[in-house]
Amino acid sequence: MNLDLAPQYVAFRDECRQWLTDNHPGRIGSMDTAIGFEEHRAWEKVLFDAGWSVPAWPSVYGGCDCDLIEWLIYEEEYWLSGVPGRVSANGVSLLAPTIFNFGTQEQQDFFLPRMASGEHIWAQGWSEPEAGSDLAGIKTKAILDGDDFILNGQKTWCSRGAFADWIFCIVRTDPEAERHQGLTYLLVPAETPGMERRPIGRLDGEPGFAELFFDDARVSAEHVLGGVGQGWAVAMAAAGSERGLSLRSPGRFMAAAERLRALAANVTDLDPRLRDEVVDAWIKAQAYRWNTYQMAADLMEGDEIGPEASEGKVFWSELDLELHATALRLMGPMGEVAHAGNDWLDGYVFALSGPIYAGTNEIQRNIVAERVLGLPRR
Amino acid sequence: MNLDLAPQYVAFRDECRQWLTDNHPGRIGSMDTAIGFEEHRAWEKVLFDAGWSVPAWPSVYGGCDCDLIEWLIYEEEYWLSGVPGRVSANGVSLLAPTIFNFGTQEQQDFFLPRMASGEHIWAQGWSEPEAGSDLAGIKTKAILDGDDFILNGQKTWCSRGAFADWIFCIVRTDPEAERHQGLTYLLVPAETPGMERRPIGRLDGEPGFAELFFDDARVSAEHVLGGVGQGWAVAMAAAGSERGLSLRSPGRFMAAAERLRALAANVTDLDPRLRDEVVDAWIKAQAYRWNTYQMAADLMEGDEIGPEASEGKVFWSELDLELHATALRLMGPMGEVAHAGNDWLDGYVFALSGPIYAGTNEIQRNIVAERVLGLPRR
Amino acid sequence: MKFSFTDEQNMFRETVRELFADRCPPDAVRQSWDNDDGRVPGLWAALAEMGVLAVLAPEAAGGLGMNEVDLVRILEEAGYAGVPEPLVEHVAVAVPALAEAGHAALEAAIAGDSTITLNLSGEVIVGAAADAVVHRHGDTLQLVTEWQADEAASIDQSRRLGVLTDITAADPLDGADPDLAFDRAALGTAAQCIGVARRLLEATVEYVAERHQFGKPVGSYQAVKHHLANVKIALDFAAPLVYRAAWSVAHDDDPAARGRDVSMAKAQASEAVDLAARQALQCHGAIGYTFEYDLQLWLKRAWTLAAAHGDVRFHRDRVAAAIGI
Amino acid sequence: MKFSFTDEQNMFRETVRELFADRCPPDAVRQSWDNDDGRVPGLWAALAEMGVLAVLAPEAAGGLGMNEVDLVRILEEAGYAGVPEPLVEHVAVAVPALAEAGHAALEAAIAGDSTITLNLSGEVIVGAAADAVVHRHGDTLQLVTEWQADEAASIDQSRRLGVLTDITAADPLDGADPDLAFDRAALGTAAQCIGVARRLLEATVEYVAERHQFGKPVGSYQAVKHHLANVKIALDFAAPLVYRAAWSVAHDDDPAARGRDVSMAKAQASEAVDLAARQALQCHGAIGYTFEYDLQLWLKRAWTLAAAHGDVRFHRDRVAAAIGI
Repeated sequence: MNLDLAPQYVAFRDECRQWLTDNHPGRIGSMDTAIGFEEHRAWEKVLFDAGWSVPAWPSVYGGCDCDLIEWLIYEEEYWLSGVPGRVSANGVSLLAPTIFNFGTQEQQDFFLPRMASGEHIWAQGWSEPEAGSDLAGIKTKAILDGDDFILNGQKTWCSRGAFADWIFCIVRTDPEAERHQGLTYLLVPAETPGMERRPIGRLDGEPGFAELFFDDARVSAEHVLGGVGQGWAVAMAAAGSERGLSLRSPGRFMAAAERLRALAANVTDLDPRLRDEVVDAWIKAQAYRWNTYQMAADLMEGDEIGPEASEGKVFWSELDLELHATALRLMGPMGEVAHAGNDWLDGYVFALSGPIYAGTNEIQRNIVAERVLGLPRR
Repeated sequence: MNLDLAPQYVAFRDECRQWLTDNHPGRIGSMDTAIGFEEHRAWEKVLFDAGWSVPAWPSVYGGCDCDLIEWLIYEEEYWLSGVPGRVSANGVSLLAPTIFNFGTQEQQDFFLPRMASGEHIWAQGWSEPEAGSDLAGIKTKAILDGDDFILNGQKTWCSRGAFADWIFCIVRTDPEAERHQGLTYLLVPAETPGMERRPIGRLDGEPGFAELFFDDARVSAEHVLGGVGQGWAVAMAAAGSERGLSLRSPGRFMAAAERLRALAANVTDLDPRLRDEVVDAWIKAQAYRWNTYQMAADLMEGDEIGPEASEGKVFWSELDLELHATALRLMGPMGEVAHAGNDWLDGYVFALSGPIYAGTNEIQRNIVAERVLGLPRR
Repeated sequence: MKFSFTDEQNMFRETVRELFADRCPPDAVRQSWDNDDGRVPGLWAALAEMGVLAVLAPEAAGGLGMNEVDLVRILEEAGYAGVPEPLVEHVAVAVPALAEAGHAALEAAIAGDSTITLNLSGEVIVGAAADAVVHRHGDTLQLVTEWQADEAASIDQSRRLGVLTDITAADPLDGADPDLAFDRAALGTAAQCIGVARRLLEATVEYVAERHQFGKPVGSYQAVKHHLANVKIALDFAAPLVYRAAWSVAHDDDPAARGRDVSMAKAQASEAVDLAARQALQCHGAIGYTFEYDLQLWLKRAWTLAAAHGDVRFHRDRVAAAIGI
Repeated sequence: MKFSFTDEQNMFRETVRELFADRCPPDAVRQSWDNDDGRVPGLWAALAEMGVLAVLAPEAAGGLGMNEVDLVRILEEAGYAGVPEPLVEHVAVAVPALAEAGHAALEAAIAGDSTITLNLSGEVIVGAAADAVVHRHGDTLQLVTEWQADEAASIDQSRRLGVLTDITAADPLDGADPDLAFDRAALGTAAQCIGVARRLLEATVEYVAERHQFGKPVGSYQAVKHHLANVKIALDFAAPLVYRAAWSVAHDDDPAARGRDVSMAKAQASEAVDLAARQALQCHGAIGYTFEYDLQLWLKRAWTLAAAHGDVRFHRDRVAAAIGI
């Protein structure tokens, strides 16, 4: 065990921090509005041009070959600096690991640099009205016709779906097959004729998602990722990423905990019960951090992330809710008021989705019980 | 709605309070020791002789025909006065309603007065090593032989079982029948030849339970309650009582909440978080009280207690734990120390069993979900 | 000692429930958000017609001469229906305060010709488009008739908020007790919380019985069952405290006992509605998280009402003081 | 930056684990309760033999010259095994304090010829049959060699308690830092809590996989699964804070940072072990509630250690002060 930062990590951290300070774009619009989306895309390009978009990727695709520790440091600095969030997150965190694992050389060369630069912003098209946490219930059909698949069906809860350039979907290419069989992972251009998208407002009315309707939409079979009929296995690998390290790095929660701490420090006559809640959330952000550094050490030794990723999903999603709910309580009667200084309210609404998406926390707890602890399935 | 106490209730309350003050026996031994058990039996007799043993029963059996409101008042006064607990509770609360419902005239005449006076102290013999919350798993066999049943098998977790005079059991009279069929409710004298009892220590070592071993033990068929093969239906009626009004009246928790309040009031520099916990528990005791008065009003209109009794079981058992855990926290490092002034530690150990016995709280929540809310069983 | 509502009280409640179901369905609530005044057209007049606005006004002044026990389940129904009007403020607090002060504004208030809201603890007023504000000024109440306020957008579109910046005309309300007014506001809000929680629970039970995942109804999973059982238990042990507090406000002359009972009610009702909202959203999953689906109406009401007129901590502190710790 | 234990550390831990499994099984713990001194015969000597008592003593003084990072998982194993000895007190606190003060009692302490316990925050000492007590006296530490104490019976039979009533002979321990001693005690207790929680979880997972009710394993019910998943999650997010705190105690020269890290560790370890005990008992049902069944050994350790050397509230307050709120 050595928790001192080696000099090259210190240098990396300082460089990262300095760059973020120097290039902070200030407050930009919400990525769930048309204008804000393009502002966020422009920010992605700024990051990319400076090499800070995808630091953990190989340099050939726009990264700088960071190791895991550097990536964790980068994430800590990124979120602490208060620069805008990443409109590219679906692509970079969820799709990219799958492309690295399963993509052809052509797919990697085409998609990865464009994803890194913000030219392609990706949305996820997995859920359907009847298939939420249970992906095996997917019904959207994709039937091969020459070199193309013809898609019919409906997707929903596509985050970033209203403005994204591409959507990574799971579709049913073998309508005879049941449950997990006959699914295929397919990359779909947003401008595909026959595909319509309709924004869905989240709780506060902002269009955080979209529904997609496929009516004989034609998508080239070149855009299959990982082989026809392999969709389940390919998707599960990405689900590991979604729940694991890459989607919710500790930096995000440490930054939120620090903002919460600062909020509390400015309250006069702070209620000792609220102080206690703030401290609890602050400690948990640290716990998430050190749990992650422990996992990073294992990964750097060659281990893989297994079902214990589900523990992290439960932990960060409930921590995120706790952080934001505590902040609103600290604000008292003004907590419910939406105004420019109250990012906590927006963050609270976002945090509420955490225990639901990427597999509900109920399902994650089942996974922890059955696959980590080994309890009998039935 | 009228929450004023009518003059006759005020008079009843005052009379009850005065009698308890005048006849308080002081501190007596634990009912889980041989000496303490007999001291408690003597206290039952004192209560009985004054008409305060079973006030809600008909006077012919030693009661004073109290209505439900009077009984609730009596319970509040009883527990608040700090007199000893009731060693007769298993009989009076769990068995007696069943005898009133299902007993023959002879059984009522024989058992009820002796239960009321403390001559018969009852233990419950339902659980078996393989049948805890799942009573359908009962295996103890009772085979008719002339006018007697011959019992073989084992019972466990019989509270008061070490010293009781009688045990009310559920046994399997039809070994061919499965699950809930073929069970019979049988009243067993403790001195039955062929029955052995072995005390089981609870967490703190006190013999709170007993195991019973039946080896060709012979019990008169006269002691069947409610008909051979009817045991399940008869027991379920009593399970309603156990979870419902009669076992855990609000008075018990109101008295504990009041003691907790007094404990907290004497702490200098009371931690505001602990104050908050005390208040929360105190409010919940009041909530339990008013929920009960609401139920009493319904019962007095002729309604019956249905599956919503399970809500009460969850509520009081978790409240009891909260009351005692909070008290121990208030005591700081001395909380773990067993001494004469620390009834809270003993009470905590007892409270820990609350969410387990009489059907675990997990099962109670299933009942609330399925039978109160109407959620699908599977 | 009889802890139950009379047939008349139950019937009144049923009538109001039907009125809300008819005149204030979710679509009407949504439409109110786009109205200038944030109101449901015709609803206020219908409530006046039915006597709801006059429950706490004495018969001599043209009211029903009833008390908080009669009112409490009506306000519960307002929560259940998600009524986007300052009903608690007007009916439970302003009307009796005007009556106690003998103020002439009472007549219009019970006739439904005016809407009066509150500013008892500062900062934010609800129903910013109201005609007057019952305002706490030191140890007295005033009826503010002219004022300036900055608009403030609540997460709950049904709450038109304003932050009071200036008062330019006000009448004293001598004879009206500000502490009683606060207790009435907290009691009424607690009742609304119970109604909101009931609606959230009902909607969720219905949804999880229908929605299937992994080949069976979501509601057949034990985790979901226990989430909702917990909500039911919280509700059933909070509601009696609210009814008991209504009795205290109506009949207990001791302000300390009244305040203690109201605070017990609001603390538990806030907790219950908070839990109900949390589990309703979790058990619905993504659909419950959308603007289009009606669950959001009650989710937002839950978040805001749990904190309005004193949150759990505030009311626990009042109980602590009342019981001497 | 590498947050993992070395192969040597893991091997040391494994060896100690085997020693405890061999020499301190549940039966030995139970027997210790009936001994005059409350000890497991031969265990202390075996620990000395293996060098466990000397981990924090410098090599120059005949110790292993290791640090808290080396020690932390050893103490976790002591919790896992339910060792009924004042091991944390002696190994994690007294030994380094004696070493720092250059006190002659060190030799016997690491040789296993003596047992030393603590009285850092007053009221209750653990291991009342010990030979000496490291005692906080204002801003200094003393080694108390003669004292009077009233015996006190803990709910946990493995904790021989005493309430100190008089000190009749004591040596100053100049050079030993009482704040550091407290942090070591809290860290060691946190490590024990982690071990106790692991044992409770393992025992419960094993039991619920075997025990059947209503025709299937208890562990197949979703409610039970979620109870135990919650314990696992609490554990896996508490343990890293304990290891991180061990590093801080060993390497961080800033007492404020050290105290903050230790307090984060103890707060979370206390919560984790508390939850583990609660769910272990609930998932076991009645059998877990008996004196005969071994679960009670760890249940009681959980209750007492969660509060020992600062409970959750105490440590959260320390973190609050350290982070400026």
